Amino acid sequence: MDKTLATLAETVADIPDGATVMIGGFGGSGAPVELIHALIDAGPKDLTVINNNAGTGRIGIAAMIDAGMVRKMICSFPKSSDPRAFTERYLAGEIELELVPQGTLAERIRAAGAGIPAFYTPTSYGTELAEGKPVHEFDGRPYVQERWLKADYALVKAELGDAMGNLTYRLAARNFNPIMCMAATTTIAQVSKIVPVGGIDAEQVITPGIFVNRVVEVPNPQQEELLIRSGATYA
Amino acid sequence: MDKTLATLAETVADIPDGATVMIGGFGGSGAPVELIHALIDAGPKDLTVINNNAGTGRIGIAAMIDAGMVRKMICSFPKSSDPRAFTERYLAGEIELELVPQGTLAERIRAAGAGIPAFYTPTSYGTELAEGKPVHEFDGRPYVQERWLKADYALVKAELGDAMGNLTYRLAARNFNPIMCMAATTTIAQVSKIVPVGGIDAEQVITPGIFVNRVVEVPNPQQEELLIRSGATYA
Amino acid sequence: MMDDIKLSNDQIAWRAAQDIEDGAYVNLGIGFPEKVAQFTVEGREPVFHSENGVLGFGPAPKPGEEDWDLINAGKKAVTLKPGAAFFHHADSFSMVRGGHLDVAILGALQVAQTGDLANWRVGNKGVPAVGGAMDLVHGAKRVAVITDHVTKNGDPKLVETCTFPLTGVQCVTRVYTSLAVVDIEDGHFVLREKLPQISFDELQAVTGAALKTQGEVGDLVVPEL
Amino acid sequence: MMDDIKLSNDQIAWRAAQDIEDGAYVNLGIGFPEKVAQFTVEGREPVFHSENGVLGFGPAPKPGEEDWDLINAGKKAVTLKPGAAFFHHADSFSMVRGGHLDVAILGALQVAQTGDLANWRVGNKGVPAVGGAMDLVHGAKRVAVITDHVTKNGDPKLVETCTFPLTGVQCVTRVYTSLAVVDIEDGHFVLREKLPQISFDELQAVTGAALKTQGEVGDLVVPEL
Repeated sequence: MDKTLATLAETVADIPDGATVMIGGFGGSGAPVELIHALIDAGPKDLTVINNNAGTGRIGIAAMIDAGMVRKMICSFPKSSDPRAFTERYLAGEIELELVPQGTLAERIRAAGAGIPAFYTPTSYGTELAEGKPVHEFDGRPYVQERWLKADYALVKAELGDAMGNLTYRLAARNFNPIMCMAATTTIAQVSKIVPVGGIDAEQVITPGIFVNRVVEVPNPQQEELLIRSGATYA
Repeated sequence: MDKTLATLAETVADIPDGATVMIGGFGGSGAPVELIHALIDAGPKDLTVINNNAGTGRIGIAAMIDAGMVRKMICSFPKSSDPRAFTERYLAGEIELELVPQGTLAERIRAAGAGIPAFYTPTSYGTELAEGKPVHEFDGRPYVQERWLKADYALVKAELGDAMGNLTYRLAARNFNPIMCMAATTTIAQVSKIVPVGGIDAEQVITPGIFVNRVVEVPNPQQEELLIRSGATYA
Repeated sequence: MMDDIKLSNDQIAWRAAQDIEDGAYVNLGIGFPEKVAQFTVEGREPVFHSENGVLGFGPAPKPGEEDWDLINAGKKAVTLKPGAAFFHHADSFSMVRGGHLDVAILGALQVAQTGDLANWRVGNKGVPAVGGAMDLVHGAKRVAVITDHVTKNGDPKLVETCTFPLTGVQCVTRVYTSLAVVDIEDGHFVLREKLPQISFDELQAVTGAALKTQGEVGDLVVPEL
Repeated sequence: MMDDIKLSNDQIAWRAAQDIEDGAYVNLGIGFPEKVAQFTVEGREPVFHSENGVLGFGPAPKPGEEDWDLINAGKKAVTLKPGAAFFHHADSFSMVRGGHLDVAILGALQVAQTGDLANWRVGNKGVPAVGGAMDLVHGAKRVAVITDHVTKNGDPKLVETCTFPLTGVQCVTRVYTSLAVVDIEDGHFVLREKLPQISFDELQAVTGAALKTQGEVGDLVVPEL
């Protein structure tokens, strides 16, 4: 079994127009910048993108939006230090937004990976984000029914990876990455280093390879936060 | 913060009659034998015990049943190489059984820890174990609604622990232990070794201390499987 | 006559193993299905999943070298292959229920032409025990059954409707029996292979529901084992 | 007059910090609530949780020493304390939603006497963004708010019914304002402490719902900061 691919370009080449794409990371932590930029090069249109945020500056997801690739964002917090890309298109009615509370977003993604089509949560009960959703009372307390959230592809960033797709993450760069690996039909991981199979202790694997389809090595990956602070642009 | 206690006896001393107690482990792997035996010494009655199995031989959970402490078992597989303790009482109508499919048991426990009061699963749909449970169709497929499963106490076995309650597990001894830590009001962990706070790398913590209330060191813990094979009895 | 020609359990397991692709993620039920691992096709490396939180386990260790913290769902000691991973029970059944497994192979008391499976309980007596069976039947892209074609009494195990308590509804996609390989499609048994020594009619006679065919029926040819 | 005597944000944060027990698991909302960490009481060691999967983070690193893989929910660089742990987002919100946090401290646009909180959106214009606010309000054993007692225009922020879009219903248990400490019990504001310089009537006049009392009202005494 060898899930490694040699180039970023070939890992994303088959992502079609109209695909739903989960992108890991929280701010710059764990954001797969190189995979995103490879996807911009590939250029599919009409994408639905799932991420906690909606891009910052002129790189990463913001650059996807600038490139006109994104039809809809599903996220919890489409604001940032420089949210121009999303804000301008949103206010112009050119991009759709599904706003989801952060914990509900995480749980919907996890539910998709776990084969749970729906669950109940106290989150958002009584708010406008619960409008139209079924409500049910358990033990005298009202809860909102939420559905799983699946994707065609997930782009994630990890630290170590092996040919079987086992992954570890660096520090808080874990965030949405492990659950997105579970929730997509095809999961593509950029890793800082590919190690031989067996090079990650079985007790220390965070994402077991069963959740990962493609692995590409990106040594010394760029840190999105630093790119943004340097005013970098990807176009 | 120091969650460590010096003796097994004091970790379980407050478990009252009628308590619901989750006990980690799958077969002998990860079974907290010393904690169970300390609980037998403490002697609360009328307990509801949650475990994948229902005890084997004359030690551990089987010894709890022999001691007449268990009113009800919630488990997926109350059979084993030597299930006498449970079988005899069950057939005599002296112990109640709630039989739960293994994956549903795990997900109900996880849901309790995650604040999800109910969820839908394909598991058990159309079977006698789904009788009386709400059924709902999502995307054209029927699912069974299951409720969270909480406990007053969880007894778990871990490998390393620190004073903040952070835990790691040995090999497949992880099984139900991490999710039971999340689902109980009070979680008690026996660990093979207490390490200084910071002695477990933050990336390698499996159960964060927030889910653990008490830690007791049991160096060279007994392996339940070997006890059973030796014909040991705890009474 | 059929008792003389029918496949042994090893041979049924061998046949099932031929359909497991290289790199497939596979869960084998406790007991008879565990045999399938022994017949992994040369050059293929399936990855075996165990409900208790192990992916990538290998064969049993030598006697005396068991580590009882490293067991499979049948509570037998196993070894690890390179690239293995441990995880907790909720994550383990996420793999199952979430459809991440390629193949699950289970035993059966009865399989219905609808794909319904009964394999956990014979009646209402004794202590019921279900384990992970009800999860596994919904857990894999392919849910296959290996079984004798008939019971010890000669009653069909492939039936129109299960009479034993169900494990799952419309879940089985293929059945490997001691006489045949049968797919379940659109509520029907479709015969794919049969032992060359028996006729279609003979097979139909020991099958509790209609066997359909689509194109040619292959010969079920299995080595001596 | 109230503008002269009211507590500064630092002082409100200081007061809130006094109620955080040693060893408490605490989530501080982004922005103003983050200040509470600066006033941790000597000898107490709360453990700070961040939505993005960190338990046990410490103060910001020195400028130039930031590691941007190690940030908090506000996307600010942080450091780790001994005993910290990382986990993914679903586990992180299991801690929140599952009631494992002892205290969550949030900002507010309005708090109603019912415990309803509005803190995520002023109206229907612009880009809405909710983050983890709707999860946190259901996540902790104590959900506290820190806020100015009134808006910049002098309008009450403690009200009978929120007019801004709600973040959560019946979730807030205590409010630390620039003038008072108020508990929410059984659908009422219960005044616990007020600045000694203002009278009950003066405080009631700038509060949008009835202030009840139970026994003595304490003096809200806070150091110069």
